[in-house]
Amino acid sequence: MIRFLIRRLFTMAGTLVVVSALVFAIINLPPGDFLSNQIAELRATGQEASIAKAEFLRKTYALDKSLPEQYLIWLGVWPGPEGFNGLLQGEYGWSFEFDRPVGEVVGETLWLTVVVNLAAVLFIYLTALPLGAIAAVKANTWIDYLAAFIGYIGLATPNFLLALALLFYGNRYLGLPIGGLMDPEYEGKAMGMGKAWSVFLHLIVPVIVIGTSGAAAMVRRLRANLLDELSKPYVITAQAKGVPHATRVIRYPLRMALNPFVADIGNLLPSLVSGSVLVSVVMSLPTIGPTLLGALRSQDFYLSGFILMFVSALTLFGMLISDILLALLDPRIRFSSRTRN
Amino acid sequence: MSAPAVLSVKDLSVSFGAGRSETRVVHDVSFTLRQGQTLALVGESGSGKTITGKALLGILPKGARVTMGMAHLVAENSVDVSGPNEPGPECDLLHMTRKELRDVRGRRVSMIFQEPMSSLSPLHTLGAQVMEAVRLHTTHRGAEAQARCLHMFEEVGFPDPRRAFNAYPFELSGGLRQRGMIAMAMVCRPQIMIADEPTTALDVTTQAMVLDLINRLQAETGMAVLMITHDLGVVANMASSVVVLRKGEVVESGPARAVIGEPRHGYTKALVAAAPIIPEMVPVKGLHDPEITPIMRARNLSKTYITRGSGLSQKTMEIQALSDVDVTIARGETVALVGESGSGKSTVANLLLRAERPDDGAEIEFCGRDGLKQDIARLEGNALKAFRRRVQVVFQDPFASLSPRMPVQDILTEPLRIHDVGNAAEQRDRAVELMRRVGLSPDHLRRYPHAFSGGQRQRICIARALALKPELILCDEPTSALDVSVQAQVLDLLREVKEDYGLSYLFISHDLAVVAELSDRVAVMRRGRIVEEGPVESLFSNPMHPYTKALIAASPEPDMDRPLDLNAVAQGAGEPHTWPEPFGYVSGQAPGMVEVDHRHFVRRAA
Amino acid sequence: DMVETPILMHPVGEGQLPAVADRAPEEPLIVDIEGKGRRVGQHGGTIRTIVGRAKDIRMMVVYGYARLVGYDDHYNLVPDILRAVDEEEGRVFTLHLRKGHKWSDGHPFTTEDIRYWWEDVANNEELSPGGVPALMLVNGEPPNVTVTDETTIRFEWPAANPSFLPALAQARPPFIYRPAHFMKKYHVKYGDAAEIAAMVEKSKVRGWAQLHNRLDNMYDLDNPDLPTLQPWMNTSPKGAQRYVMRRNPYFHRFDMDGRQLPYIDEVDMTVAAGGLIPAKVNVGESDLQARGLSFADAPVLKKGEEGGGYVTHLWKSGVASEIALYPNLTYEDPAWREVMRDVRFRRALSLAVDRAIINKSLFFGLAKPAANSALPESPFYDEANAEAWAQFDPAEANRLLDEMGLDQRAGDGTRLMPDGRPVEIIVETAGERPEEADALELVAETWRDIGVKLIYRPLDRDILRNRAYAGQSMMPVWFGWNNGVPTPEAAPQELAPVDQANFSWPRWGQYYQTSGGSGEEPDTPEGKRLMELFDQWSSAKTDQERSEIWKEMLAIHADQVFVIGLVNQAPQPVVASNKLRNVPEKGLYAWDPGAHFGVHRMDEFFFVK
Amino acid sequence: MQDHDDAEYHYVSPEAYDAEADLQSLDRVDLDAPTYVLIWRRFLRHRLAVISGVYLVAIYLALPFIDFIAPYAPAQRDADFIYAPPQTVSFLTDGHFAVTYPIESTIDLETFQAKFETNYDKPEPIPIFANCGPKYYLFGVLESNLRLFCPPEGGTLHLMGADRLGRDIHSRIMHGARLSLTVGLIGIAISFSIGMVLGGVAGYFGGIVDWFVMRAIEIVRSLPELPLWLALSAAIPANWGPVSVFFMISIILGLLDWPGLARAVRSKFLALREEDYVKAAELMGASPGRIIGAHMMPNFMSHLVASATLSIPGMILGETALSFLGLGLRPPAVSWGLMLNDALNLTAVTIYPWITLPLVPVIMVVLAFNFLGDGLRDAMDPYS
Ligand SMILES: Nc1ncnc2c1ncn2[C@@H]1O[C@H](COP(=O)(O)OP(=O)(O)OP(=O)(O)O)[C@@H](O)[C@H]1O
Ligand SMILES: Nc1ncnc2c1ncn2[C@@H]1O[C@H](COP(=O)(O)OP(=O)(O)OP(=O)(O)O)[C@@H](O)[C@H]1O
Ligand SMILES: [Mg+2]
Ligand SMILES: [Mg+2]
Repeated sequence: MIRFLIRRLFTMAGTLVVVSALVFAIINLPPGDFLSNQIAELRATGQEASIAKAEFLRKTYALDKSLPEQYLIWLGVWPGPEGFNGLLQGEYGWSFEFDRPVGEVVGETLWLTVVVNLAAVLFIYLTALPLGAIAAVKANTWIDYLAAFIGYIGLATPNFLLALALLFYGNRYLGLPIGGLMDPEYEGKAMGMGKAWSVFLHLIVPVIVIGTSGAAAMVRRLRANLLDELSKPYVITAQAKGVPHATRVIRYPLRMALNPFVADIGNLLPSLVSGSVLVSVVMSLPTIGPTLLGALRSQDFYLSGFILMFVSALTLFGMLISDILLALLDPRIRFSSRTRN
Repeated sequence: MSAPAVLSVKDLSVSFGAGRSETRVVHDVSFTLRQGQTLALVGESGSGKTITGKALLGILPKGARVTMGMAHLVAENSVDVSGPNEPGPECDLLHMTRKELRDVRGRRVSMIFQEPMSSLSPLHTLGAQVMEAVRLHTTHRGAEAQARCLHMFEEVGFPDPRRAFNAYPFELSGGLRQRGMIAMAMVCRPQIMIADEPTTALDVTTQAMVLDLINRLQAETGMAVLMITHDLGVVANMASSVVVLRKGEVVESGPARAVIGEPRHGYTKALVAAAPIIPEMVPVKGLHDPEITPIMRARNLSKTYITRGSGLSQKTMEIQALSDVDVTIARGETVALVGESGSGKSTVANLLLRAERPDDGAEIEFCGRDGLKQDIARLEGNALKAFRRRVQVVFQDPFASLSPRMPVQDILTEPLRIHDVGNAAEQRDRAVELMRRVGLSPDHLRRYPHAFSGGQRQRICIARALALKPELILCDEPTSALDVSVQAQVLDLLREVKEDYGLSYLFISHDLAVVAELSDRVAVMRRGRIVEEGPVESLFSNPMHPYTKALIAASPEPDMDRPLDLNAVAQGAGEPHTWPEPFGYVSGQAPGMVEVDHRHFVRRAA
Repeated sequence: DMVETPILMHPVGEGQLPAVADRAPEEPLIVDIEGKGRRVGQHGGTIRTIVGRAKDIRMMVVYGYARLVGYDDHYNLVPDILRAVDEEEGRVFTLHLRKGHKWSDGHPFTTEDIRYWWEDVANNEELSPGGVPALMLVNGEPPNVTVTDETTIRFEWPAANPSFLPALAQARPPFIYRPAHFMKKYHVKYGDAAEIAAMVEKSKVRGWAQLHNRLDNMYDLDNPDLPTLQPWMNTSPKGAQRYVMRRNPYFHRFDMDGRQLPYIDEVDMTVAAGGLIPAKVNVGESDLQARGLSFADAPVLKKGEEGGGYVTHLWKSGVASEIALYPNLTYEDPAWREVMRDVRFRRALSLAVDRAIINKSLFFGLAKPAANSALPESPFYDEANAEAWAQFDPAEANRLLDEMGLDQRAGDGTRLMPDGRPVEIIVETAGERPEEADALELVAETWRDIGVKLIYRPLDRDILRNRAYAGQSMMPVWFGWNNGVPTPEAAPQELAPVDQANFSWPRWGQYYQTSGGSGEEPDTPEGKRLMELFDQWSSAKTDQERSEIWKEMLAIHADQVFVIGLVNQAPQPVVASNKLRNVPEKGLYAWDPGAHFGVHRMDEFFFVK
Repeated sequence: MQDHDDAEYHYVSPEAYDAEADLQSLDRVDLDAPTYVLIWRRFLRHRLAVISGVYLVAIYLALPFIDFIAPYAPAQRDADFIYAPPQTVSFLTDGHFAVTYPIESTIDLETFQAKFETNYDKPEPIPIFANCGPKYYLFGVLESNLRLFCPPEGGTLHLMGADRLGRDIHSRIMHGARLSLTVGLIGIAISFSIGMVLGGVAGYFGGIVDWFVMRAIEIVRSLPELPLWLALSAAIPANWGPVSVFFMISIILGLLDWPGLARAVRSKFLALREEDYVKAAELMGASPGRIIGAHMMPNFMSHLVASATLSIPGMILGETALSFLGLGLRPPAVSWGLMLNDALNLTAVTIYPWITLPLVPVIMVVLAFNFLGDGLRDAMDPYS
């Protein structure tokens, strides 16, 4: 177990290094950088007075160095103008756009991101499980087709259009709030009933929007997996034992068919984080998504770099977690040893 | 003499589909199950045995339905203290509501299946699965229920019931799993148990023990057993009456002694005739010394597999699949390797085929018709290809060995194309010839493997192996997936083509009876070692090693007068260190091979 | 006799705040509200408004529009924070502060605050590594700054600096004053070294200069502790979704009844995605909104009026052209540059635009089809300029192009350049406005008929700009001149090749901005003439002279079609709560001059009960 | 009849048994046909899949003739009919096959909405097989302006209304199908090629190759796509036409989409490798190429086909998300994603809901591909 973890962590670290280089390369692909752009913008709008500040930051953050040098400084394996202070030293850098340390900018959005995505995961599981099970048990009946139809409407409607329509009509007919994650007056307040309720109301539409496509896909996969499982001999054994129909489906094959999803939890989270960027932007959710898009657009290099590295690490970590989870949940994997040449 | 009837089935018919596409798979089947007795349902694969059993429990697969008949189950005469207040009433199994059926299933009629691995849920412990039956049908809960399970486990012969209770199915060997299934079926003391080929997937030795267990339990509880099987040997050992099915219809039925002893219908006769038996006296075949004209000679074959656990247990483990095995096959000879599952038979074949590499120190020499000796470990490129042409293989499972997307013609010409033999027309002619040779109509060349029955497919596999006119064919359990009747035909075929083509065989099997018919020499394997080896006559007339004896004793024979000798089985089938002197392995060290008769070797202390 | 603001009565009573008379400057700015045709209002209330990103809370500084000098509603420059300005020969400026004027924290606002900025910020190499702002330099020379007393300071340049006062009145002004008493704590020259070091450590910045720079963003309004002179001050820390702007109790404007402005106690700025703003406005979540709304939203806004409790006004956009194409005279490809510089080409392109259809399709005919030119509100408005080369006349366009020598055509009817390449124009856009794409689609259609192919390409704003600076942009599309209502004292920098951000001639502008360091010198007669005129304007002494210069420049532009404007005076929806008063029904929605709501004096808006 | 109540009764069926005939008879004669026939038969059983298949085939066959089928050209617009609502059509009225009723447009400056009045008193016959509208080139050569049906003389025929520039939505949906239904396939082709090759190699050879492929998969999967898109928008040369840009984007979409498939192929190959028939081929001396191509791939087809059909919706919709980032198609090209992007404002959603009509074909096609995929998978599975 320990050895397995250590080995996996080592490969993960290696992968992360490669990813970091790629991330750095990609965010530096578009010409220019935040500060030169800002200087240009200031110049364009005749704001000479503020240019001085930008010039100042450029030097401080080594943006005048060559790209490879910047990369190494960012990683923290090369001394910058102020010595070694990169990711490895726990220095996430400075967000020029927000004029605050990256850690501070991201910190607030992180937990909200987690809340939104956990809620979406919950939604996906809560809707996909019964729907998928019904679709499989009633395979190729109108119920199955109806489930497919509803799911595919969710899948085939662009998220942001769905978001806009749901927000507007949700507000008009159900009084749901538009945008944001809580009523403004709760901001910065401690969590209480009122705030929790407000957050809940605000979450409804985003979660549906982010979740539908995931849920639809999961319904299809669950259905397929379950169909496979339903014809397995052990289900017939249970039947021969006199186990009632519903129990039979739920206790045995459903649990089996669930394995892939359990394995997916780790994968789902990061993919939701990156997949929900556009939705978050459209719906004005204070999550990491809009911050990332904004940072990429304005080439706020430290900020986007950190978020991207974070998401990548999350994905890799998710894969690790899903391996472990799967092993914990499936006794066959937990105890058996597979043979390899 | 005749015990009271428990279940009488009358004119049971089952169909798949409806309307124009309706196919009847069970046709007017009638039989009576009697208390404390076993009725055997025999017949080749696909004859409708399983469907009949499932129909009785109302667990037919999708699309199947009972079109006619009744199954009259008599009322229970006593009731379990923990069960429902009233004994189950008299009823017709084929005409019940779902709810009533659920009450019957598992409590009054239970069923066990052929595949113990896949018939148990892999995610639940054995205990949980058995407990479920207890909870469903009795008032026992908690500790009480558990005690009942543990008691059952003990009864079915788990050495450590508590461990079994907490074990997951994959942690148990096949025999233990099947015991678990039996425990599950028996835990509610049913009136009837339907056993659908309960031992087909098991080793002969394990099979013997499981059959014995069923017999014992039946004697204790007086329950009636419907035993579904295609093995007349099993029938002879278990059943008091027999129903022979063919294509869904009863061709012969009656008391076991009558049906098996003096079969009257052509099909039953063929079945009985086909059942392999270990001959009392094997006729002496010409004795040759394999060392003079060997075609394949292997020395010191060892194979260690390094396994790495997946998931969390990343411990590496070494599995010694083979240790110091010597095999020599003479030209024109059939050498048989016997032994239970996992004893290393396939590994030997893989090494000889160079599908895998042996551990260092092994030598494998191939000596072809051209007289050239080749170290097969060194073969590369064209030489290797030439070697592949001369040595062919036939696998156990005829369904898995043929690519489902290739018509038979392509399958048969594929080796020719690989080796660039002849032009397209010649290849087609060769395919026609091969089809004829294995007894199939060349008209079927355009067909796909699905269309063929198991026996026919195995013939195609043999034809494919013959396509390149090889010198040596390795047959890895070529008949163990087939019905007995078909098995006999395939064995005949193998014998014939051997003569025609001057072949040599390495024949792998776990069934001594099969081996006895075909081979010249036999090597018995156990735990990666050959424990006894010798000419077939000598070995069968005078088996020395306890393990060999166990194998012979465990082979059920279609003869009502030769019941299984369970003592011999128990003695030989245990771990090597439990073998009596001088055969036992002392502190893991195996004794050497000793020649006890002419070319008859036994592993024992000198 | 001043009236105490109700909301402040409590703190005043408690002694936390001086009474209104003590808070006001000795000579407050008294506004004749009724004289402007408005109603005198009452105190109280919160205006809710929505911004697209947290950064946009700076709009409060724009809307508040308290400047040293600012434009009034007729676009005249008048003193505002300053009591008066004396200007001599256009080069000596004496600024007179209001005696007793205080920062929002109650500390006096004096000439020390201006001096601190000039000597310790602008001239501090660490805080301003790029040197003093260009605005403060005339021919490279900084001014001579003399502090006479607490309320008088003099800037004296060797030559005229006509941009100085207009710059101070901009929507985004160059704050030439800083709250010295507050900032000195963070300045090495004044502050305690150990304390500064501790603060640097705490806020994770890299040195005192960065800390100082971070804290004194007068424009960004992101530091709630930083004292301000604006009508409302930010009270929320960075990173929130809602920002509460509270009234500045020391604000210097009063109505004639002695009520301190602003009437409105609080402005609530909520951050929401741009796409949601119409929806939120529609359900009544905003009391005053123009930002984030476009004409395409007008029907929805109208429809929601009743439920949302607001009215929708349509103002006019104050830019010289709502959508304008900029043929790049300094494009990197020499052959193309030749073509672009040919006035016949630009005229032909302009003639081949069907402005009426564009107006009808995009703005329901509510805008004006016109060239890029001064709006009727400007003293320089000239109908001839607005209509120059702005009729739809494909025949004439074809004739001009043929005459130019672009008379060869490819198989699909596209004209060919002399070197055989097709006349294919790549129009780059920041892609931030859907109308742009629609308009270009319509333009592409009519251009195709004269054999010119238009390819439309959205880019990120920054990338577009970088490409333009490098001479790689062929014909970007943007707004017309920002300043659609030029006045004599406004600098005509958008009309002359002095700025690389002007897509007509980025490389000429670069040349000017880098004093010849990079870019190219203007080498067409018109370019040179515009340059000359700009220089003349810079040294002009009277408005008369400046007006003449402006007129000539505008005429040159109209004739030369440097910028192909499509329509102007586009309708801009402005939503105001039913209860909000003094919001003009018609108005110009302009950035500079105008500061959006700024010139309309948001501090005079009020709620009726 | 048998008397089974008698335990000693020995019943023998009167029917005879012939071992020779038994050997020759086929087991399941219903399966005795070439694969394609079997697949076809099984496919036909899946009713919804058949309907979907017919629908898709019809659409694809219609693509080359869109110019002929659609009553308007995609860019054809009429400023008088901005935001015109869907028009009414009646059939077999007044002696004509189909008539429509003219609409009058006014602009309401109170509400800023376009207002339309339908004049039901003046039915206008819809010309069938008539010449109208701009000329088009059928197959790029045949110049024509013959159309299946046309707007009435001097009138309009907006079956699904008109958009904000007065273009016919119905015709644009039809023209949009051309790009939406074709270019995305490039991406699928690419992702499939890469996925199959890499997954196949990893699965077949295992070991170090497998290790590297798995790491590559991990890296690609953990690399967020967003920055890549933004970088690309800057990197694609400016003078590329919209279709080439879209083409490029599809390629990149494909370049990023392969890991899922590669993993599937790999695991499937790991399993297939152990199949006896593969082992048999190996022991016959077949080369790896032959084994993969002739023995493994055919048995993997059902999975491939199913995944392919399932990725199509993603490709159609992927473009929409990219358009949102300013990266997708742009005018004058027409695609469903582009049209949906136009619908992304409150005005469209609440006041002119017909702007969102392009959703309908997207959903239909996605559903059709899904059902087709289901049907194909079932049909191609040899064991079903
Ligand atoms: N799910 C099914 N769908 C269609 N046909 C089926 C199905 N299950 C069984 N059959 C058919 O019903 C017939 C009887 O099958 P059954 O399983 O009872 O045979 P069996 O005698 O048990 O054979 P085996 O010895 O192979 O288990 C066979 O012809 C088989 O093809
Ligand atoms: N690839 C492998 N990796 C690890 N262990 C293996 C491998 N192949 C076989 N073994 C182990 O080697 C031993 C011998 O296996 P082998 O397949 O030769 O047995 P067998 O006698 O052919 O059994 P069966 O009758 O079940 O086919 C078994 O314990 C098996 O688990
Ligand atoms: Mg069976
Ligand atoms: Mg084996």
